[in-house]
Amino acid sequence: MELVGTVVGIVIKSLIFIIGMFLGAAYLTLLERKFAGHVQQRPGPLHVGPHGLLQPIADALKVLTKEDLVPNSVDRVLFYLASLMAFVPAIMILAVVPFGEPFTIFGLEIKPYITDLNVAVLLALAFGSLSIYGVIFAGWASNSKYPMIGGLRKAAVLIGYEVALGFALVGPIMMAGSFSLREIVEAQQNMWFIIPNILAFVVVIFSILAETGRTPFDVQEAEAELVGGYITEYTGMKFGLFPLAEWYIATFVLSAITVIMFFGGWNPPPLLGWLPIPAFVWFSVKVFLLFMFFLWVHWTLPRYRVDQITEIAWKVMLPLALANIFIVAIWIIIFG
Amino acid sequence: MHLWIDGQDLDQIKKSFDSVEISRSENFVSVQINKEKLLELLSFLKDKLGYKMFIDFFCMDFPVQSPRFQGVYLLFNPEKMRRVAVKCWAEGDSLPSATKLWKGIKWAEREAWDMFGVRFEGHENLVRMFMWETYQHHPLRKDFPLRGHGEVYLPPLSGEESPAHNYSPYHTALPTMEDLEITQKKRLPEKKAQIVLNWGPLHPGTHGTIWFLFDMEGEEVKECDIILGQLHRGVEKIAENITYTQFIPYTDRMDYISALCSQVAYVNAVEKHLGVEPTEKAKYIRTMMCELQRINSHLLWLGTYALDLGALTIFLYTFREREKIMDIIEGIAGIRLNSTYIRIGGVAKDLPEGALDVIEHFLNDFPQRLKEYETILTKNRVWLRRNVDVGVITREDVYSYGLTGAVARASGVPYDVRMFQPTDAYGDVDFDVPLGKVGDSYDRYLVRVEEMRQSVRIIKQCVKVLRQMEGESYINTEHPFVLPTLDQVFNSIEAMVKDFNLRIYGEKLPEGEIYLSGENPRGELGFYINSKGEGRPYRLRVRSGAFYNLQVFTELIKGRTVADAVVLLGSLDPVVGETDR
Amino acid sequence: MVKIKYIERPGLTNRERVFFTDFINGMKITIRNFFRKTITTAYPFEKLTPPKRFRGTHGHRVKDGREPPSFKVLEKFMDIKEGESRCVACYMCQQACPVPELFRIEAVQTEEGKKKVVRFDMNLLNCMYCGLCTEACPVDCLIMTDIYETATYRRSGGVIHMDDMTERAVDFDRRRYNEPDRIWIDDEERSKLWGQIKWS
Amino acid sequence: MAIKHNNGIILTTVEEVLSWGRRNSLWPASVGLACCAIEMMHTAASRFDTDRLGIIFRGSPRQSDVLIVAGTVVNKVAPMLKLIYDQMPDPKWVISMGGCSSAGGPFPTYATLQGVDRIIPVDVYVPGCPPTPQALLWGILKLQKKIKAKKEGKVWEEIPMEKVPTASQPIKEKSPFGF
Repeated sequence: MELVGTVVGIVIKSLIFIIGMFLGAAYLTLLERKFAGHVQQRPGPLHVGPHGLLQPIADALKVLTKEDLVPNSVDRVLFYLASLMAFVPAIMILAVVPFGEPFTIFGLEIKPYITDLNVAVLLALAFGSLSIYGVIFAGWASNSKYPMIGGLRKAAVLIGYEVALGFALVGPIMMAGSFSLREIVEAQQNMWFIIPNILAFVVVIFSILAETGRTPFDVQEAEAELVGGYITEYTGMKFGLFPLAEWYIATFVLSAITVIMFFGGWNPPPLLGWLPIPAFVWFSVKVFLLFMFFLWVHWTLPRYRVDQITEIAWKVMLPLALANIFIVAIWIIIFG
Repeated sequence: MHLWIDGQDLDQIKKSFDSVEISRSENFVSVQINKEKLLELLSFLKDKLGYKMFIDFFCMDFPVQSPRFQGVYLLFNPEKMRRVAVKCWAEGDSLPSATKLWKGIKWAEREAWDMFGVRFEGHENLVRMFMWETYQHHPLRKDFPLRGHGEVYLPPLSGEESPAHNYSPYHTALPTMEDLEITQKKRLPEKKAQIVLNWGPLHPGTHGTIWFLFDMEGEEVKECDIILGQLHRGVEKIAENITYTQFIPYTDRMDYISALCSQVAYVNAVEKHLGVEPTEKAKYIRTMMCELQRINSHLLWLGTYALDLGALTIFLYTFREREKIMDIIEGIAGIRLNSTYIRIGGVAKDLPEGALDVIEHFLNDFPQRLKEYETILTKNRVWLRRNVDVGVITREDVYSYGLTGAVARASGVPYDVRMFQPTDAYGDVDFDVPLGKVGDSYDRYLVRVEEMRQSVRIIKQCVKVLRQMEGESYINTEHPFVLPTLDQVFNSIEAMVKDFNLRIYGEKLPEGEIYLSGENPRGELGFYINSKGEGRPYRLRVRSGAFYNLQVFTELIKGRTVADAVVLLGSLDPVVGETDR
Repeated sequence: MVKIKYIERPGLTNRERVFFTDFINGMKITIRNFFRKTITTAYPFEKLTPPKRFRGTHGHRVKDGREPPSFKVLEKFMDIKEGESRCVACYMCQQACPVPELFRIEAVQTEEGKKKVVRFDMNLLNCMYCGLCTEACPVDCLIMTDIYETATYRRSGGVIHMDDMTERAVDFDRRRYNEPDRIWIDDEERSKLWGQIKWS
Repeated sequence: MAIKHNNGIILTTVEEVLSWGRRNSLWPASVGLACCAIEMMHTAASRFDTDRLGIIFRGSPRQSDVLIVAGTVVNKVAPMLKLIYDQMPDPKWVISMGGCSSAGGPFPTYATLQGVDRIIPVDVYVPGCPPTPQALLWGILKLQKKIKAKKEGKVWEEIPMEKVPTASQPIKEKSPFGF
């Protein structure tokens, strides 16, 4: 009986998460277009629905009913697999992200996360690096020159920044003493982990920019050089999945992990502890601000060349991450 | 300021070459020689007399004479600031190729082969410059009809039988994809590296329809060639069938980003040959509008350059400033982009009320906006990493490729047409000419931004002078070959008769030829007009700055990656309407 | 006077490299623009009125008493009633146009020996909107109005005829004939982009 | 889509919603050839913002529904433009912007294609050289009216010739659901 309860609970929660993520990603596109518009002194989507609120629905309807054009010289299996390989891992990371502390409603004790793995960080990193395959398959399967170059470029960048991201996350794990995200958040009751790990925070910011393909590491979809990067040959919903997965869901999820690692998950900021705001709201406010920061960077800076990006990954980011581990070790010895 | 070769050099040429004819006129000094001694004379001019900068090479068709085609070389002496033209008849429709003396002549000779059918011995890869390889005819010959031979039946697909009175379902032959593949194969005869990447004509990265062929090893480009002609509309062929006033709108459509500067350059050439002196107010209006258009053109360059490098917001900020300048031009001329505003003898309409206040408002607000772009870009480390030491152009390259404009000035060559040949009011305003030291993309960026500031300075002085010239006439209609204004036509029969004659028979330019150029934002835009005395030019050659600046791209891209191709193309700033004419 | 000026190349000092001051300055500007008012004219709901000199679609001015003196001289050979187009079929506009085949002008001789313009078509898809024809018309009949909304579903929609040109010019004269020749009308749409301008 | 015959008699509400979706998120393939491309960029820039109407300029023809042919279509580019049109997925429309692409414009020469509708079916012709951004936006609204009236199923004779307005007044009624 108890097994049935947990299964039903998990199914409902995962359904809420996936549908929420789909709708959320759609409205994140609207948020980005509105933000980009106002940064450029223009209003962004305005006439489709009140203040453009129906714009994502119109985009989704159009993209779904587009003709599903598959060029004949394409490796059909890999072509279909690529968009799923890029999309599914991004959503799977949600399984381990705790959105708030457990609370009870009419006697039912609800935990606002699907599972509390004790190796949550490893799982998140693993799913993150799975999306590299989606990128390479897309580049290879499209059987044309531009996607091939775009795919290989993105793969080179991703590998460089996966390593740097992995080492950068070691700092907070050492301080919290466990891999589970929930325990990391609980370990940050009194002091957030950003204070000792400032170097790791910089490395994580740059790695997320590279992972999700945001300027200044926006290599895969550099319109100017490669027409559409590896998504040149995709049409309809297969095309829709790529930016949805990469620019919006991955950015949202990775900024959620950064908030958990460095900004103390759902703990209120040190001075505003007394405000009666529930944990879930604190967490979403922090994730929202970090997401806006990524948008802000995306719409301002020019773009590096590919070899400069990989050079920064291996020559700057990796040493910074290792230095950060060294600093955190000293911090732990001094402050225990 | 006498600009052409003077007596002292001519005597040296006469001494060392006996069979040479020299024809001197006020606007054009040419040395004619036969085909055998041509290369000898050219290398003599280049090494001994210091005429080492290549300006232009083109052909002319005289169907009545026996050696039908005549090649004209234009050279420039950077120290003495003198020009010379060398003419040579092409016996047997062929000329010796001068690519060993100047690398810039390669494309000019390809264009001469494409348009006239003149062969060049010793040219490394003589292919058609604009038309596709399997095209049978040579269009710029006098016996080729303007519309071509309409032999293909191409009805409209929208089902209307005859939509307009000037519609004919017959059309000239269109190329097929096989023709274009042959054109591409001919360009890179043997494939050296791994793959040949078509940075295709309809590509968001190229500014307009330029077709790049990269022979690439991984991401590194080993060999590159550029196919132009995707916007070749045959403007020079049109020029031979319409009068001088009717050609003014076509000069806008060539370099459509700096329309007014092209009109001013063309009209100055016609006026100098006709002997018309525009009124004082017209001169200042022209200089002011030219400088406004220069800021407009540099803003578009900055916007698309930053867009190609990823800074999307700069593109929209520069377009907000461009909207302001286009509002001014729309208010003064009537249309935002291709404003046919300059006329022979002055300008089409007077400045409307409130124009000078609006321009002053723009001038007070613009430098602050320029500082905004600079803070985002100039000291940005990503911008520095992408621009410093990318595509370094040496002074020798400038001379041998014939580079002009900001590209030449960024490498330290002080070549500015406004300096040594000031037309309109450039002689009376003072401004600086910015020069770079290293000659890489970063220098070209800084030179163009500095040029925008200098243009603001020039416009300020023009506005101050124009404030006092409130009621003066804006066009000098006393001259017999200048069109009268509408009020004069309404009120006097003689003006109406003069207007009818000039519209029907065109302005009768005196016999002879002239080459005069203006400083366009994209380099020196020169007009060579050879007139036989009727109302239509016999041959009108447009020396396009962007055409020769783009040629150095194939040299700079060797050994760099595709991502740098974007930076180099952006810093050379070509406009396809002008390169393809 | 023209002087040569060598430009200096600003680099990035180490202090700025460590504290990311170049990124921060750049992003300060973008966020400042975020809070500025938008400069957009929401086209179908707010339209920007073009200046009086705007070169839009062509129109035929009618015989309504405001004609120039040259029309009185030429009117004797024509039979133009009040409110009809002033065109005297002198073909000067076709002569002045760089693309003459876009005009189709036919005039016929009536019984009492007067000339009457039967047909005046212009194919605006071949037109360059350069305005040379409006400067060539001796009786100020062919003008360019300020109407720009001329998109059509068919290619024959690009050809305009004498009757709708006359109607267009009558409406244009009614709206803007005695408007001063200003650079533009200073309405709310212009001030969105330009802000307040000091008119002298 | 201008020449297919009328398919359905009773238009279900799903067709209505789909056509609303397609109308309000038209993604043009940015094929900028000549001067009209500059005016197209100005239409997409801050002052006459096309993002308000849900229009993003996509790089590759695979992901776009409208092909705005902006500029002179030269004979040499004609087969490539036909290729671009064929690469676009199916519910696609074509706006021929400017005189050059509609009928060869002021270039009746040996090298210019006299009208892009000789190689690809065109839905809306926008005269002008170059048409101002507001004229292009009027052309886009006309295309949206065409999609909304589901006339793409009808043969072109049944589309009534709307008279060109003699004055341009701002539209007052503003539906909350877009165009």
